[in-house]
Amino acid sequence: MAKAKTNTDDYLRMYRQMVRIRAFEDQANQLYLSAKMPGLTHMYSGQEAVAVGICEALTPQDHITSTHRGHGHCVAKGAEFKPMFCELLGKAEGYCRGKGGSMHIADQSNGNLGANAIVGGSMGIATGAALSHKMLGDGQVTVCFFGDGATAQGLWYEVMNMAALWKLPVIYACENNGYSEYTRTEEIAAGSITARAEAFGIESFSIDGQDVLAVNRLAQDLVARCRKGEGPFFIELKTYRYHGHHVGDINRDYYRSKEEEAEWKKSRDPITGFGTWLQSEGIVSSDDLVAINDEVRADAEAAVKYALDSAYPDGSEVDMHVYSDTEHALA
Amino acid sequence: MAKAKTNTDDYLRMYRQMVRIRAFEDQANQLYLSAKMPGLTHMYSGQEAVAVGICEALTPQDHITSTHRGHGHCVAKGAEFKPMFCELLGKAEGYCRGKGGSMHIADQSNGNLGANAIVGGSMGIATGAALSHKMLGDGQVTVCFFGDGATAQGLWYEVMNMAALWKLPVIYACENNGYSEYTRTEEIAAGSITARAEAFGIESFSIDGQDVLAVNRLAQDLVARCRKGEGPFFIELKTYRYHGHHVGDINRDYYRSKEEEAEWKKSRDPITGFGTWLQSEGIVSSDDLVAINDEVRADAEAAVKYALDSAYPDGSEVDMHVYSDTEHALA
Amino acid sequence: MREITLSQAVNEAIAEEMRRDETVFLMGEDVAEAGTPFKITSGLVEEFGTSRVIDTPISEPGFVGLAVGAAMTGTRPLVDLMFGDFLFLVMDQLCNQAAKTHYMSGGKLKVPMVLRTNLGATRRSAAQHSQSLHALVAHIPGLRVALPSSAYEAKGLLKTAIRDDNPVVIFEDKLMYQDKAPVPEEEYLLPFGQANILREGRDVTLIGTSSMVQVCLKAAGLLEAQGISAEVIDPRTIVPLDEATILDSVRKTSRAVVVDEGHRSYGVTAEIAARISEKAFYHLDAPVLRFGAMDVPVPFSPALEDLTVATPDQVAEAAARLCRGEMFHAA
Amino acid sequence: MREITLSQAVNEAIAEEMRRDETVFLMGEDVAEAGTPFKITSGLVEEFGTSRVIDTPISEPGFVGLAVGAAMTGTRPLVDLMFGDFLFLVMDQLCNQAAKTHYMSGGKLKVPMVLRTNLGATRRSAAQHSQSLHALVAHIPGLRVALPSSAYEAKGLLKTAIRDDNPVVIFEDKLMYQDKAPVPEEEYLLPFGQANILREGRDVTLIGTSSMVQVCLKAAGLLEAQGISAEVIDPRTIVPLDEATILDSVRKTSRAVVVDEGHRSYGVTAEIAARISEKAFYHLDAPVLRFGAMDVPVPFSPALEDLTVATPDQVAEAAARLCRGEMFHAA
Ligand SMILES: Cc1ncc(C[n+]2csc(CCOP(=O)(O)OP(=O)(O)O)c2C)c(N)n1
Ligand SMILES: Cc1ncc(C[n+]2csc(CCOP(=O)(O)OP(=O)(O)O)c2C)c(N)n1
Ligand SMILES: [Mg+2]
Ligand SMILES: [Mg+2]
Repeated sequence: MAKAKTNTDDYLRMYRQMVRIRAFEDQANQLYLSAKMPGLTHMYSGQEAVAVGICEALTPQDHITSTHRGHGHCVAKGAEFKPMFCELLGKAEGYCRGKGGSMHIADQSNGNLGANAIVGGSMGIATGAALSHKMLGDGQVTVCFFGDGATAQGLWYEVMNMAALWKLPVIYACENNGYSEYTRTEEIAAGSITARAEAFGIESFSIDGQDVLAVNRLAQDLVARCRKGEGPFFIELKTYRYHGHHVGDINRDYYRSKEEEAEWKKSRDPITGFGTWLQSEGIVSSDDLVAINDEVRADAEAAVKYALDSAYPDGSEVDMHVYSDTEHALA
Repeated sequence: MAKAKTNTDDYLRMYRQMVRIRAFEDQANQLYLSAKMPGLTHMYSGQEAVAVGICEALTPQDHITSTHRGHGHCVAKGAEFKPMFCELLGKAEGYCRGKGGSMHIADQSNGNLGANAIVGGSMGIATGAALSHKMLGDGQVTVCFFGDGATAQGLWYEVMNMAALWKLPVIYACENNGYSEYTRTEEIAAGSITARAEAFGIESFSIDGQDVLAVNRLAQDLVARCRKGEGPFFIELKTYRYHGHHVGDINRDYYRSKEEEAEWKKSRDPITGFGTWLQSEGIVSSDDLVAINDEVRADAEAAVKYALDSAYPDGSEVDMHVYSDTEHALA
Repeated sequence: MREITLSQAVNEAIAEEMRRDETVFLMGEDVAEAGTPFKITSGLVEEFGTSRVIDTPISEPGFVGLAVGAAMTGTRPLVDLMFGDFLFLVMDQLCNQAAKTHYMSGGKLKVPMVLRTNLGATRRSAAQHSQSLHALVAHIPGLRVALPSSAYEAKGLLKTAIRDDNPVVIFEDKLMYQDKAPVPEEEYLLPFGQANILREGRDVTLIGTSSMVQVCLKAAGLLEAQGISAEVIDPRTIVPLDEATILDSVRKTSRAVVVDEGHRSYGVTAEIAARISEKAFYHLDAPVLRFGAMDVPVPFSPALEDLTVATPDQVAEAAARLCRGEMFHAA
Repeated sequence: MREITLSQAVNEAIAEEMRRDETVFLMGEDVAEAGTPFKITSGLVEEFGTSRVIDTPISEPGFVGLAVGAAMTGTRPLVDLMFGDFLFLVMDQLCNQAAKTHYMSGGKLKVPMVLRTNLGATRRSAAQHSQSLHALVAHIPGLRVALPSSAYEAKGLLKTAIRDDNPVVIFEDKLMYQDKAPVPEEEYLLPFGQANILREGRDVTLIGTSSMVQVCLKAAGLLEAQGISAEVIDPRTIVPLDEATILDSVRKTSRAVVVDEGHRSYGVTAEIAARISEKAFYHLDAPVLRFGAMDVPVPFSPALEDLTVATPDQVAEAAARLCRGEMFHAA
């Protein structure tokens, strides 16, 4: 079995990565509220332990696929703030030269095959990446992130069947945050989600997605087993999104109560929880944590400023990258 | 609980319906072999107990959806030979005026919503019919027939989820004949098929599809329960197709052995089996059975002759029935 | 006359039709309490209850399939497809099943269903939430395709669609949901296959669909300032297409520009331009020009996205050149 | 030169490319031992093994999704889609994912995959196994679309497709699988975007795609007998489209007929005719005429089906009328 991360450096990196996601989202939300961001975006805040716990079990070469709620995965897989904010603002220095935006942010350099604006749309891509890696024999693992709502897409069952038949090194990570858009999961998901994966002979787990150590421990284990050819696996991670479905979803009383939101934030916040544990174990002091927070927030602010000041792509880029061997498709 | 069919009339009708399917298919095969039939067709022979056992539990108003291997369902649901053969030959007196052919044969008058040439393509239709009936409150039940291969279509999982959430009066009947085209089921289906339905909270059954009484007993029970709002249900019916995947699939040694085929025909034929039982119970004599067989075969032959002699649709029909309120779409 | 938004007009159309005919029902993602993300169906669940205003899981192929089956069996489903881009997910159920059932059954089965969805870019929603895919469904016989261009049109065309006995796909311009227009209090219907002449003119015919009708009207205003008299035609439905009105106009003006928001190549403008070029050949003084969305995936960056859709200036300039007799593409 | 069938030519192309590049692999339903129902891939699994010639479950959206992900991560999938009609099932993965990934990622990710499928009616396979759906994918930027018209073309274009770094959809005419043509033993590739002039002529240009190239050649023969000299052009790829060759020809002949087997309305002929009408406007002596499949679902009955596709007689007659200067559609 792979060794779970246990040393101070590892702990602090996980803590910092969770803080980085939270800081990124807070800035993104501000950009929206101050009308500086084009379009809409979906906040990952509250779910940090999932992305970080899992991505910390991966190498930069391992692949992930992400979702419409994808900033957390992107940060956790190693992306930097500046090109991320540039992407959100449609700037030329964005990871996708501004062509993708929040819903399509990808970071090839760190193995992030991209967010996806089709719910469930990346399930085939992740499974295909796993097929590639199995063929190439490079031992790489792919993690497919998706939400509870995405389990309603038939594509998932098709690709699970193939992943199971062919023993592909893929981990399906379902972030069950209790809602898909404005609807509670119980209203749109019959039976049991883990049983659905198990029915294909896939070993399945359901864990607390707010506990970064538990997530990381399981992920380390399953990644190692995938590398040995024991995949695929399924993990349901119980978590919660703090914001609305998207940044514009402000009045949400009609589908969930303020009390429920407050309770999750108070008692089950992944960052506070891990911070408290780190202190109680004597690994860091409260000052250390404050320093990390301050530093990360300053970074995020600087990156936002940089992105706001940076240039839009030139109009001539509009027909570039339609075909990979053709500079200007319409020239 | 609904009463299973137990009187002599019922038994004889079931026997006759199975014989009718077999006779229909033998004629269809002959038509193909003698190059009198346009296109291809998929023989139902061997699976008769499934269609008959289930359809005998339904009223003419109850709906079914069928598959590319659909002649058996059509006969079992009450269709007549002449318009069926006319349809297979593309004649104007066919159930669909020759426009559908074998793969789209439908018989609205007996509640058959049609065969389907997209594997799994009717799963949504059947579930939607059940939704209609639930809304209309007419107590009708819908049975969705499909093969083992069709369980690989994601659509099934999507509609099972909705059927389960909304308690729809639909029965999913999977005819597991061990093969999809030229591939064994084990090679393309991971895990357990019944577990897949159960994962959605759907009560599931796996039974011998060669035993028409067993099939009918279960179907009677589940239909009655559907009418009371206890649906949906799933049944896996273990069966076997005697012919190739389609009439042209003659050399099939490379995917299944002659011995296997012979063994099923010898030991597990649904018609022989039921005939033997009827005799052993003293319900009919062997002469009675021969008489039924002869009569049905004569009917089938006469219907083929009728269909061969009957007229093709007039060319002017080509653009009729594109839109329901427009006589000639291209006029 | 009172003015209401396109979104209110659609809401009224649905409510009126659901009151008139109790077999009409609405289904889609978050159509009930949430009233869709665009808040179009708000209030309907309160009036008609959850059995006729049905929230579905995120299973587009599944619930469109259900709609097909429901439509075949006595109810009239109105399906909400949240973004036109999700059409790609439902093409099989729409084009292989709904579109062909009436024909394949020789006129015996009908599929009176409506798929309401949208089109239109420049909302900063990137490549998977900005497409205008109406050309795809227009290519498939058996479907009707309506493209309302204002609140007034949206209400009248949707009511007609709901009463139509064929599958209809209706595309609203999502940028126009908050745009107001005069809409009578009294009930009205708008016929399919009858183009609307929004503005009469002598020198050039501008044919615009959906979002591009306003572009054409604005272009006509710009042209008027240059002393050019433009006729503006909105086909309202592209299947059926009112060829006669378009040809009459072009025979009068001798010049035409076709403007549509689908991709330029292999799209709607090609069909309309080809028909004009063929059937008004001897009346044309100049080539028929076309504007569609640029043949690139829709980019996120505002700096790029705005370049991909035709503007009033571009249309006016092209029309003016036609009228000035400037040679286009002369060898 | 030796003559081989189209099916053999495709087989050779695949084998050669798989030998040349070990990252190329084949997947689809029954592509291994069975060699597909059309027996096109026979022998490949024996040479390359089951890890590179992969039988899939009947999960079209699923395995196309896998191909997208595999293509993004270092392998080059060649997907066999048994019937072109099943494109409707895979549109999301093909058009929302494969087609847009390169663009959305700002050029960072590539999707070098090929989808091989077919088109063509008159095989008595009815409405769901007879469609020619290439216009749909041609409308979506980011895809390339090839339409081979003979064994020679099929081999050369498929080899080019496999080496292309973009997603390519290649449609074979299923009626032509057994047709022989001279094919060199030596390796060759055919470039994309370069039309083939099959026959030079002075009076009229016949532009035919795929199955319709033979129809145009036969029509040219009929025309020759009447003293009319027809030029025949096969665009080979409709994306990219070699507009220059087509326009040069029409500028020379002053007349054009476009023939394609997709449905007539909103299809391929519209685009080509519209471009000719616009860009060769001042050279045209007569309207550009178009032949496509009739705008009806493909009927099963031979008596009807044969009416739906253009014949050499019809094309020749139309072309002759153009040349005789008969007024078409004159008001
Ligand atoms: C195919 C498709 N259907 C619908 C949508 C609209 N949509 C975007 S996010 C979402 C909810 C997804 O829920 P879940 O998978 O639980 O993810 P979460 O938003 O909770 O992270 C929906 C319906 C979409 N983008 N794609
Ligand atoms: C969507 C789709 N994919 C592939 C096919 C080709 N095809 C026709 S029947 C068949 C096998 C179906 O197997 P199964 O569901 O087990 O039914 P059976 O033929 O055994 O009755 C296949 C692959 C098809 N018609 N539709
Ligand atoms: Mg969720
Ligand atoms: Mg089977």
